[in-house]
Amino acid sequence: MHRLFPEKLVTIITSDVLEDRLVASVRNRGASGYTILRARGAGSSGVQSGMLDIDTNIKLHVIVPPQRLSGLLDDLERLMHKGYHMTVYVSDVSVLGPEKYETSMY
Amino acid sequence: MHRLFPEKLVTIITSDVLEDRLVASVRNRGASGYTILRARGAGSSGVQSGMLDIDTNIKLHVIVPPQRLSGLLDDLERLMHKGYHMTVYVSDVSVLGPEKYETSMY
Amino acid sequence: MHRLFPEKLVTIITSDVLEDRLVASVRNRGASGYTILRARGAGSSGVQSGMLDIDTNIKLHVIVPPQRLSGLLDDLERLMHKGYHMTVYVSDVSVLGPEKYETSMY
Amino acid sequence: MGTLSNLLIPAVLFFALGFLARAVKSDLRVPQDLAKMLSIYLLMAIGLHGGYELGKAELTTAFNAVLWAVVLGFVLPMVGYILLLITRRVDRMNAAAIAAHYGSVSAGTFLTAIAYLDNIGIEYESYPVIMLAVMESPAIIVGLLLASWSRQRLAVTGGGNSAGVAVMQSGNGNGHLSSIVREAFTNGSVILLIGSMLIGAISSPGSMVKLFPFIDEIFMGILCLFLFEMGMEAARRIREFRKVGAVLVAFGLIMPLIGGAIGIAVGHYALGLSIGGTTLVAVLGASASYIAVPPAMRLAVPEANPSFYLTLSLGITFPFNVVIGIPLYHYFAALAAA
Amino acid sequence: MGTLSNLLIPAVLFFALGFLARAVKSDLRVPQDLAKMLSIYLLMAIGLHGGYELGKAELTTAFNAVLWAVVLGFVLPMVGYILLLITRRVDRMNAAAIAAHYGSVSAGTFLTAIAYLDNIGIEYESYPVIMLAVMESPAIIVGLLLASWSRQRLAVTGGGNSAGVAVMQSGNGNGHLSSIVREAFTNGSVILLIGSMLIGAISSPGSMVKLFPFIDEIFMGILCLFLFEMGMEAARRIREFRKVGAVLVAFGLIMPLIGGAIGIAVGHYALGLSIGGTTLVAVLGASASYIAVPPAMRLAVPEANPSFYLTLSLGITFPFNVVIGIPLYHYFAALAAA
Amino acid sequence: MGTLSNLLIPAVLFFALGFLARAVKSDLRVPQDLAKMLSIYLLMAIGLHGGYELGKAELTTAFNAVLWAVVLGFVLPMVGYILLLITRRVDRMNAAAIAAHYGSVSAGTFLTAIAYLDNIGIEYESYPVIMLAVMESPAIIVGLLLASWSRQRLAVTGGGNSAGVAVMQSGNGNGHLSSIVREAFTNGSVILLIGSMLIGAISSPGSMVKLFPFIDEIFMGILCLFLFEMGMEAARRIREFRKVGAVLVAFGLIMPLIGGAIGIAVGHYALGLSIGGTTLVAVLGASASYIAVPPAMRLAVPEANPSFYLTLSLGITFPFNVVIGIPLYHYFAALAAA
Ligand SMILES: Nc1ncnc2c1ncn2[C@@H]1O[C@H](COP(=O)(O)O)[C@@H](O)[C@H]1O
Ligand SMILES: Nc1ncnc2c1ncn2[C@@H]1O[C@H](COP(=O)(O)O)[C@@H](O)[C@H]1O
Ligand SMILES: Nc1ncnc2c1ncn2[C@@H]1O[C@H](COP(=O)(O)O)[C@@H](O)[C@H]1O
Ligand code: NA
Ligand code: NA
Ligand code: NA
Repeated sequence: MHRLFPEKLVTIITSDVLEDRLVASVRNRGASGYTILRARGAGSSGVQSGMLDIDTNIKLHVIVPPQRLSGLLDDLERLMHKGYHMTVYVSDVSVLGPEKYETSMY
Repeated sequence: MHRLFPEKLVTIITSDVLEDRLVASVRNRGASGYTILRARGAGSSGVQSGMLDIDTNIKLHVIVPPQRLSGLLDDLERLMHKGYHMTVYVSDVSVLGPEKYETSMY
Repeated sequence: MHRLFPEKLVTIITSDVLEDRLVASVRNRGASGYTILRARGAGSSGVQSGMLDIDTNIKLHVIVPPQRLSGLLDDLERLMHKGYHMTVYVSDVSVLGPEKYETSMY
Repeated sequence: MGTLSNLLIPAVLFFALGFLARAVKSDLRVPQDLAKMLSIYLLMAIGLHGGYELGKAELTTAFNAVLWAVVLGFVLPMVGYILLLITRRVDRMNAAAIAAHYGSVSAGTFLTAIAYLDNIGIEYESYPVIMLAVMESPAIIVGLLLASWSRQRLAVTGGGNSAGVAVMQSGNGNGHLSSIVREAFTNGSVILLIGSMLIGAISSPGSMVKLFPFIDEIFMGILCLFLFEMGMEAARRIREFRKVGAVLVAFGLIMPLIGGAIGIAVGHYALGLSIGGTTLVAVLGASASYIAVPPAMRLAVPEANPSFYLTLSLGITFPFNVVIGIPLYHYFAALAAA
Repeated sequence: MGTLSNLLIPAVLFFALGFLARAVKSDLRVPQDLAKMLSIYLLMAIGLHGGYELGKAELTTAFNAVLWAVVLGFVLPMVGYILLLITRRVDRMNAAAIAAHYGSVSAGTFLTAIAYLDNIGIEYESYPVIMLAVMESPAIIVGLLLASWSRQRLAVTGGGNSAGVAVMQSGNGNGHLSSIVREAFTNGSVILLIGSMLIGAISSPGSMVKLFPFIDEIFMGILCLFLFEMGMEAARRIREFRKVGAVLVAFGLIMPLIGGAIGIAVGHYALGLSIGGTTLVAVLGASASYIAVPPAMRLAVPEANPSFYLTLSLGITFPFNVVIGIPLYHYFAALAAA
Repeated sequence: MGTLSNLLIPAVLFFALGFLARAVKSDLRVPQDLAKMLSIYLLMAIGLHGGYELGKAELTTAFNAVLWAVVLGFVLPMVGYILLLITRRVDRMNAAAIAAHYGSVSAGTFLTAIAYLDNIGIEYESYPVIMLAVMESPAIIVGLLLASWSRQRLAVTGGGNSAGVAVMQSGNGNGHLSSIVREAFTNGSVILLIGSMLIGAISSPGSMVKLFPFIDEIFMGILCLFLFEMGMEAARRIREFRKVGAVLVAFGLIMPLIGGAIGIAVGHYALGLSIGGTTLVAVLGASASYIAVPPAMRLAVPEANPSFYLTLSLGITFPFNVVIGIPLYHYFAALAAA
């Protein structure tokens, strides 16, 4: 379909204490926006029931043009190396209105 | 895997004031259902903290058979042209039980 | 990108009364973790407004290595045959740190 | 008949307001968890209060009340099941799931009845509160038994598409019945209600007094807020009545009348309660669950369509009881006493 | 001028605490739905209380108050719209959307004013509560009319990029105005507030008494919690003032002064209220909506940038009114009365 | 020893009920944000109340209390750290993170102790409330310092896989310590608690009186609800004790006894408090944080496993204190006074 354009969707699942850092990184890497959902779950760092401030996860989505993907992944890898537990994956999506994702957040 | 069948997954992220319109459009376009998650985020229309009624986002998912995709995208494009701020993307998914997505909501 | 590795992302949308069963199945099938979001929506079993305990959905995500996908899908198919209403789809994602998804939850 | 005075209780008026708000398609957005939180509060408050009162109650009558609650919880779903099969509008699985709701009770309706009695200054005993707590479980059990039995019948006659699979599932584990019973008694609202009653009964009176501002004084306000939201939910559900069909809607209006009549008999003749107490037992008989039973049915009777039982209990029977049923049962309770 | 005593009311102090918490980038995580729930409570409580008082009020004055509320709701947005166009910092669509907020009211500011008056022992009439309920809708309607008219002008002059499309849309349905009016009156907070007022007015006094612990006694505590959160939100918004620009910030400070002055005139001269009542009408004039109007504008005026109206009403005007405005309006109301 | 009477306080009984509900795998679904909201309420209420009382308190004793709170906050984590290293069951990073929790306090445990004392009619001073507010921050700081120091040691000895990276990070910014201190003092619950205390202290008594129904009268009911949920969370966590291992579980039982003993010494000998006050200081020493410290550790000590510190503080120490610890500390406080 001519009106759909390929972009990269980065998804990060981690504890909500990391939110400010992740948002800062997303801003710095020139993303045009981001979306956050509240989540719970389980993994190597145990159960995150989401009932208390101390065990709530977030799921963060960022759509970035392919050429900006690498910088963002660098930041995320650095956090993971420091010991933060995160689930990070990239998927291919086709967006309506690709120009939206070119301008970074003011 | 023989039991997985390709469908299109449309995702829309926008302010929750648009919910009723989007749901109406999804129904009219013959989708078999939809799923809504509450979200927050930031983008060209500023920060949506999700704390107040006035700045809460939703994330709407609709699985549609490929042939019904186009009509739904038409509606979404029309809304965007009117000035509504929306993030819209399409991804490829493989569903279990594809017949489910053929029958539209009653 | 050399650091991204392909995995399968299974997404399940259904009533939250099934949560315990789904989590048990995900654990048994050797997944390394799972993520749950709260959702609402509509489909063949009517509107799930999410306002009451009785009509709230969940959206469950599990990343599994491709070789473990099949067993999980078997479980899900079995539940669907019993009559449970579920939306299940699989997508391709590329993860950072693939070793994380090899070790099952303890 | 006091219908008018019933309609001028804030609790009922807020129910109507919520209903209206949704009916005019207002954009009122209520936080998703508000109703859930309010209902936890209501169960806790009603339990504590009931338990505290029961500490002072007669043991024989209390025991009798429990007994009759169990009887009601077992008998009403069977009546409902048979009635539903007679209508021939739903299959056996749906009939079982719907019927279970009518053997259980709606705390919201019960509390509205209390507000109604309080408003017109009519006394009532505390035994119906125990009955409220007790009635959830038997109805769930009967519902699951009816479903299980229907599943077997369908498997034999070959009706129902997914039934064959289902019966195999339920047949090959002899822990099945025990797990049904277990589920019925570990049901969240049952635990919270019965637990709060116990706490109310065994806590020192001095420590209970400290709880009264929370469980007593702000109670009516919170009930109003809860009924406001339930009004919205009822309006959302009533829209689906067309899917349900006129015959089922009629069932949703007749079944509470039957349950109410049986309740009056039990309250007045079997338990010898006052007019107020009898009215409350009638409400227990008449009301249909929308908190404890639906999740149990969804889990254990996946073949049934949730739209049916939710529309009936929440969209038809609940508003009927709140607006018309309560004053009606009161009227007949007074008649029985006279 | 009482500013100091204003700052020592817990409600205002909690607003400041919330503001500070965000300003020092505290990691305080407040549940997303808390403010929404508290604001439902506040609207319900203020409505019930106001309705109860109004049951005893004079009909002529009540009617006059409604009339003047409508006038304020129509006039203030027009004043705001013209002022904004004069600044030349926003286009017509944004001007319309922003202006609508200033014709409506902020319940949080109104309640802080009540806490302020209560604290210094000043009496006030109950009429301003009806005005609060009435003022939401006209402002929304004027806002939408201004936007619609601006859209047509932009289409004619060819200004605005998406305007051409928009006007086609709004032009080709003559049910347009009626749908605007409908939306304004089925607005969630309007329904809840007016509905609660009606319930407060028609409920039997005996049943209302049972609600007082909920709507009266715990009210101030809940207001504190609400203002705490709104302080956090204001601090979040004020950070964006640079995007908004100095001229718009100035508008956000001057417009409440204009609205306050008009409010004093209406309260004192037109309605003949006491100092307390006049202060409250001034606050109605001065405050800008951040509950009912923003969603209406977002839906009906998508061309306007929400950052603008939210930053102005929530980040600039709201804190200004709470901290400086209220004692100021009170001072001038006293002056007018002297 | 009053254990029995302790167990008959509704607050403790609700904790037990929550624990039981989860233990029998009840399907009770509690809204995700309920505990968070209740804990905001509790911090606000306890702060306002404490601040109001402190307005009347002696300055010297208050100052002493603050001083000793800081001492406790610094000393207890070090004791814990050394103990944990002796067990050889966790590495230094985990030891630092766990230890920090025991230098801080649990408001839930503190409030249960107050309910306990109230119930048996024992008076207590208001100083422990300031200590509660003060103790959060030092423990966080010590925890981060211990972690930082351990990280350096690990880097030198080459132990720990990710430690090398971590130390580079923390080494190359000399604003590091200041940012640790900043984080400790802008911690959300610290700000809310200390802010509410200040507001309680400086607000006019007249305006505070209006808050009492909210912060005082409904307090016990809300505490019950909160402990009900915390009982569920404790039960969820205690299941993971096997992962934690018997030695760590023993630490989770012994460390509160040590902290309680030190607390009794401080309360009785250093501050000269009454039996009630001493009991409360003992509870401060004995309890482990599960609100303020875990997020701080998760952020600043990512190498530590959250399962360890959450299971210990929430699953082991918290229930121990609520059920056994409080009457025990009271018993020894009485002994010390005799
Ligand atoms: N295999 C998985 N599939 C989906 N989500 C996961 C998976 N593993 C971990 N997560 C999510 O990522 C969070 C952090 O995981 P972990 O770092 O393994 O503790 C968990 O709480 C889950 O929400
Ligand atoms: N690049 C992006 N990635 C993910 N979500 C986005 C992105 N841009 C915008 N959004 C989401 O879409 C909403 C509307 O975006 P906007 O129209 O740019 O204001 C935002 O509030 C975000 O939740
Ligand atoms: N076509 C669809 N697209 C997205 N979500 C769906 C779709 N159909 C169903 N769902 C979701 O799956 C849930 C169960 O669907 P159903 O089994 O059709 O009742 C619904 O409540 C929706 O949340
Ligand atoms: Na019944
Ligand atoms: Na105004
Ligand atoms: Na401690």
